[in-house]
Amino acid sequence: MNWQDLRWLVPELVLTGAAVALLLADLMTAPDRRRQLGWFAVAAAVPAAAACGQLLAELQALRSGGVRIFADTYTVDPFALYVKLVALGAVALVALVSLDYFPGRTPHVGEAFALLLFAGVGLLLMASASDLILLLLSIEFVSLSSYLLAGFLKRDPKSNEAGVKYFLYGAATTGVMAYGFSLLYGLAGSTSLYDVATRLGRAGGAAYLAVGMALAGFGFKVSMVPFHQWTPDVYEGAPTPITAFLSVGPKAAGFAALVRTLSVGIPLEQVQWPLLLAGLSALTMTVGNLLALLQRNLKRMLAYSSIAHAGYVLMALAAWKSAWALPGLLYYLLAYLFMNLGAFFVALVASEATGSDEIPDHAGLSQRAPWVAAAMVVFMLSLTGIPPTAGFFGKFYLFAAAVDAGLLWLAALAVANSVVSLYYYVGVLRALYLMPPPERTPLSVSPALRVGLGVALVGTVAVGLYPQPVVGFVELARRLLGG
Amino acid sequence: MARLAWLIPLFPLASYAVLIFRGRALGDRAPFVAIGAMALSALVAWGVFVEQVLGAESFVWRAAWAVGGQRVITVGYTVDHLSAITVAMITLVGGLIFVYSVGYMGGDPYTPRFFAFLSLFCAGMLTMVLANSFLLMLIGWEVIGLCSYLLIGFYFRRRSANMAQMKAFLTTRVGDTLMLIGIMALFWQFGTVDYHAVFEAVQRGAKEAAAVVRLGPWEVPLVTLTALLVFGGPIGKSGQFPLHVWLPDAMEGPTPVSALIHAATMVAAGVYLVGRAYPLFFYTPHHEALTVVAWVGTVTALLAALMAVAQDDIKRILAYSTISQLGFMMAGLGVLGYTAGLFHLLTHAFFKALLFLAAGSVIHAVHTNNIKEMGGLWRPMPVTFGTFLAGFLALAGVFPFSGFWSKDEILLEAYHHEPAVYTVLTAAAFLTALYMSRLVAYAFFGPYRGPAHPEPDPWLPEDYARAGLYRPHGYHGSAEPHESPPVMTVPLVVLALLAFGAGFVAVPGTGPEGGSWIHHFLKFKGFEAAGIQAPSFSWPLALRSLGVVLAGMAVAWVVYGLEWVRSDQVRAWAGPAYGFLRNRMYIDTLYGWVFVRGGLALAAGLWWFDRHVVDGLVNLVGWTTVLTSRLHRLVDTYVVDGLVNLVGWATRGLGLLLQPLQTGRAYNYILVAAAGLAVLVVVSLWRL
Amino acid sequence: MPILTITLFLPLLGALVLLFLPREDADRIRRVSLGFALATFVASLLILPRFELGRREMQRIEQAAWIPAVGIQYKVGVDGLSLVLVLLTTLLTVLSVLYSFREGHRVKEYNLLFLLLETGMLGVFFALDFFLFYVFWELTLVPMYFLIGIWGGPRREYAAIKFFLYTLVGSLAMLLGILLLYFHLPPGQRTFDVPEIVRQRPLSGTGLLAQLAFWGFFLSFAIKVPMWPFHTWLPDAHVEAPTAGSVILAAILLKLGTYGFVRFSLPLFPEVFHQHALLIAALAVVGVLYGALVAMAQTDLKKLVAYSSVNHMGYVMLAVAAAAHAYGRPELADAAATALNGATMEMLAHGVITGALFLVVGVLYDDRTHTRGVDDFGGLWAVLPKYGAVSITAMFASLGLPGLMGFVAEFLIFVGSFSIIPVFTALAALGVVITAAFFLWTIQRIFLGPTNPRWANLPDLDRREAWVLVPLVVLMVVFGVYPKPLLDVINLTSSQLVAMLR
Amino acid sequence: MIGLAHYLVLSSLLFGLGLFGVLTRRNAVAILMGIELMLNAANVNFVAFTRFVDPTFVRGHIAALVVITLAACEAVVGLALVINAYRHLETVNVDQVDLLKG
Amino acid sequence: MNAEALAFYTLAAMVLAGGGLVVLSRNLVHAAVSLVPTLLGVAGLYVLLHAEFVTAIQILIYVGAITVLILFVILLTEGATGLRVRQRNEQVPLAFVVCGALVLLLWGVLLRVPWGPPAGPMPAYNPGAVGRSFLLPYVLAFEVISLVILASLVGAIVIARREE
Repeated sequence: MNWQDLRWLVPELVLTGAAVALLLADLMTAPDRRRQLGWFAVAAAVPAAAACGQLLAELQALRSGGVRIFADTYTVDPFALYVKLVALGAVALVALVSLDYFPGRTPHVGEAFALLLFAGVGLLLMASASDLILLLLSIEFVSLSSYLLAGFLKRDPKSNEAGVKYFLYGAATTGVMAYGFSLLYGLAGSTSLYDVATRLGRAGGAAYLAVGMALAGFGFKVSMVPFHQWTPDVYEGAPTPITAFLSVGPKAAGFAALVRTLSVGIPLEQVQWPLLLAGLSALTMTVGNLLALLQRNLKRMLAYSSIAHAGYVLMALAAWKSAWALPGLLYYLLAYLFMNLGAFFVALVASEATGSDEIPDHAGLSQRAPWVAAAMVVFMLSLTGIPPTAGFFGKFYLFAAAVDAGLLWLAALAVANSVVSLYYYVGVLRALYLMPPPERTPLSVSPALRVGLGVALVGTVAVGLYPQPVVGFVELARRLLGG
Repeated sequence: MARLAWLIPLFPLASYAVLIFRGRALGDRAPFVAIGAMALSALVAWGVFVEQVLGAESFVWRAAWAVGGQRVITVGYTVDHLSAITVAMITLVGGLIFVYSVGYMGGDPYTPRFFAFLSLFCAGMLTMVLANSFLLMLIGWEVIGLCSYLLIGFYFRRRSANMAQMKAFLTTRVGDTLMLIGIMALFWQFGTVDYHAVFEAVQRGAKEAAAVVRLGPWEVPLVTLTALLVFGGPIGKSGQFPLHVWLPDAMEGPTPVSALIHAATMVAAGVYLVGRAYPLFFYTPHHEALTVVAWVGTVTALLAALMAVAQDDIKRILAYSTISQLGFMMAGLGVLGYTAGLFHLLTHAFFKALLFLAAGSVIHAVHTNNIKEMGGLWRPMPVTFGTFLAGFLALAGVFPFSGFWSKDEILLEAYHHEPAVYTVLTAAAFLTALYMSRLVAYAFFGPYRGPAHPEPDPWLPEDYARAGLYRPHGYHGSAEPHESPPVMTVPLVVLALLAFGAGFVAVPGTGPEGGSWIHHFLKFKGFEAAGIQAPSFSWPLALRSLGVVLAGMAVAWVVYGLEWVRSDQVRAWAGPAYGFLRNRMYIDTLYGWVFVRGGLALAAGLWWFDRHVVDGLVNLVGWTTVLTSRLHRLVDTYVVDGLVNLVGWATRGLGLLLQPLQTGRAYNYILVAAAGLAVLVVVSLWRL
Repeated sequence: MPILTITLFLPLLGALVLLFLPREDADRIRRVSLGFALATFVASLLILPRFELGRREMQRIEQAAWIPAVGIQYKVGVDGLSLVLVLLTTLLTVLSVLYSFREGHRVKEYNLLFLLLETGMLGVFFALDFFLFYVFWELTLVPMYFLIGIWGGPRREYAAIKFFLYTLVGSLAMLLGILLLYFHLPPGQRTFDVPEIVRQRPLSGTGLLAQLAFWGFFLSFAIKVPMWPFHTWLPDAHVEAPTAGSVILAAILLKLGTYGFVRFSLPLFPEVFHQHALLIAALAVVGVLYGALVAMAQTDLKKLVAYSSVNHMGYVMLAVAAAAHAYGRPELADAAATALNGATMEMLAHGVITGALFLVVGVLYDDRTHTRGVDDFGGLWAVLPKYGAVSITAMFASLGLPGLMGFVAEFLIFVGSFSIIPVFTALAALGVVITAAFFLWTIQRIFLGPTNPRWANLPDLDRREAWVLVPLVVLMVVFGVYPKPLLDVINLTSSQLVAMLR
Repeated sequence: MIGLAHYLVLSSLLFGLGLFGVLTRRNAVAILMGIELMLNAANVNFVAFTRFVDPTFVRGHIAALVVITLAACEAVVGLALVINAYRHLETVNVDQVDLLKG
Repeated sequence: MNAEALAFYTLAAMVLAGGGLVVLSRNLVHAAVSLVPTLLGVAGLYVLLHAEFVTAIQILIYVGAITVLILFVILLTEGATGLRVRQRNEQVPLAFVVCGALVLLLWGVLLRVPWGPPAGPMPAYNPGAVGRSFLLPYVLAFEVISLVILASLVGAIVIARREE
């Protein structure tokens, strides 16, 4: 191996270094000043992102669709870099809003941020891993850190429960996925996706079985029906910033891994996975929406809505033969990053104010914090898919892909689901605007949180109003190596 | 002069605008604005008329009003003999009635509004007469309808008035709609609604075989159908059977209104239109459209006359007689008596207006409409009596009053072209003489049976009380009948003269080659082409009809004047027939049930349908599902009903089916996942 | 000078300005928003001198790249149809804002939403790019939701969400339709440019996909119009919405539907439309009669006016259906054009008249009687002569009295449609009687008869209300007496469409 | 002669057993044990496949080693969470911790 | 019935029996203890498959570390794991059906695959092979593993530490 390859790993290395450094710094920082460590975490994401940009530039310069390093186990291509950027965005924003969250709730602030960064590293690896072993490893890396983060508030029983459940469910699905991978390995005689693609001959039904079992793992990560049920419980129980992180980071990386595995590793003539995923997508979006409709708890509602959105994103894989599919998916990941993080941030503000996550308890927030409420309007509309927001253009993209691929029924179903979703998203706005506030004292929002909200808001609107740059990017990023 | 014809409707319109916006400021001076405007337009109108008499060419002016693709729809005005003589009549009668109204309405707080509406009416009427196309005609037509609506309900606090005005507008609207459809049909066939274009097209069309429309069993020539649809308008406006019901009730309005609108002009608009659109009717195969017109008119003439016999309200009697006379006109036009019909229109305008105004003067004096409460009025109010008498004789058609000539023309035509019509009309003429004599006998002869102290109307509004008036029966405190002020009587006299003399234009020899002037002036060009000769005046026929009239008077005189036979005996003897007539042959009652009640019922039914079926489909679905019970429990702050229930309840229901899976126990979840996986694989293998 | 873009975004700018005004300073906020509304109106008037009466196609096109990667651009323009509707929009917004000076509750948000709404509506009329169009189309929903939901009547929340859901269903269906069109353009030249798509007309013929796309559009527009039986959101929305909201809703938002039919459904799917024209005409006729009859059964003034809208929009749809039925029959071209002119005229007339009617109701309800029960009144004409005059004029205009705007529209629709689908038209014409019936009855119950002592001393129209109402009345009369100038503009588009339909 | 099939049958049985344990146990730790069995089953596959399909570069072994390590980490993390939960909830029975559901 | 077969079957029996106990035993301590034979059996199978290095790690980590850890925790959480406590949940039948189905599925599919014969005798085993491939293609994996361990340990310590 040549050390040159390491330069493709700069983002991962930066983040890892930051994490380790954080741990060390934590030891040397007085408990009351540990809040500063958060800034460190936020800061770490920036050079990492910069590095991603740099690598992208290099790829452009090389006119190459990407590079495979470490004997094809690791692939760095625009696709991966795009997802890494999204993941880093998630890490940074979440770290930002966590600044004022963890201090005061736990003494182990440093560890919290370190774990966040480790999870981030895991995400970066997932985006690039092109080898079953590495995939398993990186997914597990993310999962383990997430379990810990979900259960990080030791004194909060909900957090504990969330941690345990998340762990049990995750571990079980990991077991299934590992078994599935072993089968793939056996059928192909290799763990590298590129080899799997070429050698998955004569597999027949076994291939379906293997893919199915593997899907259990990915499905768990992106909370796809029927591997979704942990989502609401964990989202509700986990510390809100962590929930926000789980709803975008692992999801984005999970989709990246799924896309890479299927598109690179599983040739269509072996397994009709688009068909398979069309069904799953339909199921996922419907179940998610129907259950979201019943929720009164904001975090829980958002959990189900995130399931629904997983369903929309899966449309892209179902409509794989359309040129719009992958760009749509990638665009949606970014849009979802902004709008969903934003929604969770508002939830954070609201629960700080009212000490509850029940939607009716947020009545009249528009009177107490007009800007926050206004932001929530944007996020909710975006999640519903009303222009001119990022969410709308994302949906537009995905619907277009579905129509293009001739999946009118799926598109129609998605439409129906969007209408249903309007119902509960607007339900939130209804509480914020149409209902009288119990008290009129203006809310104070911590500056960090303000910045976080601001970024999410600007992102949602800007990406929605002028998608051209992003569209250009995703058009570039859809050239994923070997896909 | 004809180029100025557009001014004729404009003056009243201007006065309308002034009165509407500055009326209250003008106060008592308001009427004079209106009268002045009328005077001006009368000036122009008569100028135009005289010009036509002196043989000026007819004149048409058009301007684009609307466009559709390449087509242009125009508005404009036509000046020819017909329109000229009609506007002359309208402005004259109108002006007189305006003057009369000053006295009649004196002190009414809403006088400005009254004159405003009257002016608007005249504007509309004149527009309608001068119009060059069905479109503009329709506009004027509807405007006068509106004014009639507003003026019938002028005493807008009185429920009966409100009912009457609505009845009037809606009933006529039915006819108007038919006419509108007719106009659509015209546009469809000829791509225009301009009179001349249409008529030429019809004339041309008459030569080829007419296109036919299937209506159930019958095949109707398209042009006939169109003509009849258009005729729907006149049926409504001119109170022809079966749409005559509104006119008697319209008497709720102030008497001048009844005189101008519901006797002299508006109701005649229908007749005028038939005259104006004569080619459309004439050029139908075998003039069949005209035959229909004739019979509608005839039937109306008879029925109305019959009903008039059994009424006691002086204005109602006159109203029915108006209907009946309009029937005469229609019949006249229908039996190819183009000139006759229109001529009767003119004379009738004079004497009927006269009768109404005189009646108004009577009412003004005795504060009641009921002829049974009058009597012996010839002594206290000689002028009124004299003028009324003139009107009566004219209407009854006694030589040499104008009515005699015009009615005789009609009968003459009928006798030649449609004998059956002739017989019926003769009967109607007999009845006319009968009920008018009855009216005169009751009102002017015998002892005065009036109430000593008339009760103020229950609807009496506070501000009328403040004005110290009990309108419409202007109560001046004294119970004794007395003559009306000159401002009212002078117009009466003038009209009386007209009612007497207007007929002489029909005297043979007044026109070229032995014909009468009117025949020369108002003739339908189509007749010569079709070789139809207008029959010339014949004495035997005239005498016969005169005889009939006198007979009618005699009978009336026997019963009501000399009372050899007491009227209540007659009533007892007539029995059900009397009740039948008195109750307007129950036609109004029938309509009341079928259309009013029926319509409202239908409306209510549909409203229920809308709320419960169209909107509530979902709820129905909801109710029929077992879920509903649980749903009601779980309906949280988000639930809204209606369509949203469709989304809400149905989906919510499905959600509820799924929710139990969300137990909160990890191993349940994993089981679901495992099972799901199994199913997933099986399904996908299935597809292999 | 990009006058269209300026007109389009002035209100938005206004909204942004309001955003930074202190919410306490209500008067300032009101004045500012009125200022922007007026400015927008003026701007829209400035389009007129630049509008060439000669040209039938789109004019004053202003465009800019937006998302070239997928063939989306910012492109706006006007033709006869959109021009008049734009003017209607800007005018009515001014009046609504002016009327809303009375609104004291959360003034800032209120005016902000109104201006936002105006941009949305203008955008729909201006947009020449399907994507842009869709964006604005959806943009109109949100402010309306809040306007109804926050400032509405007792059941506002129900009405608001109902309105939102109904319309969203439709618009998403339309989105799929748009995508279908887009993907049936040849791969090289895929674009959302409306004139281009109309020119190429993918999905011509009556294939399955064409059908699907057509019905997608249809659903969206039919719900907006609203056509029977998609109308049930309308009464609720109208009744609950604040007065100005009802005005905008009735006067403009409903027109979005008919506008869509004329602008898109006709030229894009002539064959399919032709195929279903009679069905749609039938629905329209049902709407006409049904709306009128149900209106007669109403005791709530707002509901009554709302159902009269169903009735009037029925006439519009009748004309459109007629035009569609005339597809492929050149001899009917002029009739079709007449019908379309009538349809457009009716859109305007209904906008002006029904706008006025809702204002009239509001004037009575909001500040005076706080009841809308038709039977709670009586004899008001004696108490409120000016008000009575205005209301009665509006009602007569609405029942199609000649000399007022409504008649012109109905006359053209009737004569035009009758030449194409006589039976339906004749049936629809009967609606005129019913309309007359319920309006007269209403007039009688409110203004005539004995004065109800409760209202013995209500104040007559004040200056502001007069300023709001008089312009509308003037319009009714002016264009009722001499519609030609308006029709000359409208006729451009109609002739253009008809030419396409040959 | 023992072939690949034998190993596959065995591993699948082991997998099934493990899953059964996961599904039927109340106790979190017991569930964890089930998971360990599943992972072992996977490992058996990996190693067996190495022997029969991919003897030269022994990727399967690497995989097995990775899985074993991950198993260890899972055990550590999981048990930590369980212990902590036990401290605050006085139970490790999954069906007794259900604040979060619905 | 050669030695290999004999060894295989015994080991298989051991594995399955142990596994059965792990899953079914009412007493968690027993269950945990019976992990040992299972894991050892698996280790034995590795031997049969010429994966000595894996065997070593298996014994070290699994038998050595994990099992002990599990036992330790079981004892710690005595209160919940005592014999008096019901250990089996209510979904046994369903679980049985599902697991059975999956196993049958696995058989039905896997046994249909035409697996080739064993690719010749395994080359003389040298731990170097593993080491090399760990260094060459899987160096990244190797590094990541260490990170994973680090993260889990740190987190686990934080979580498991008793707060005072």
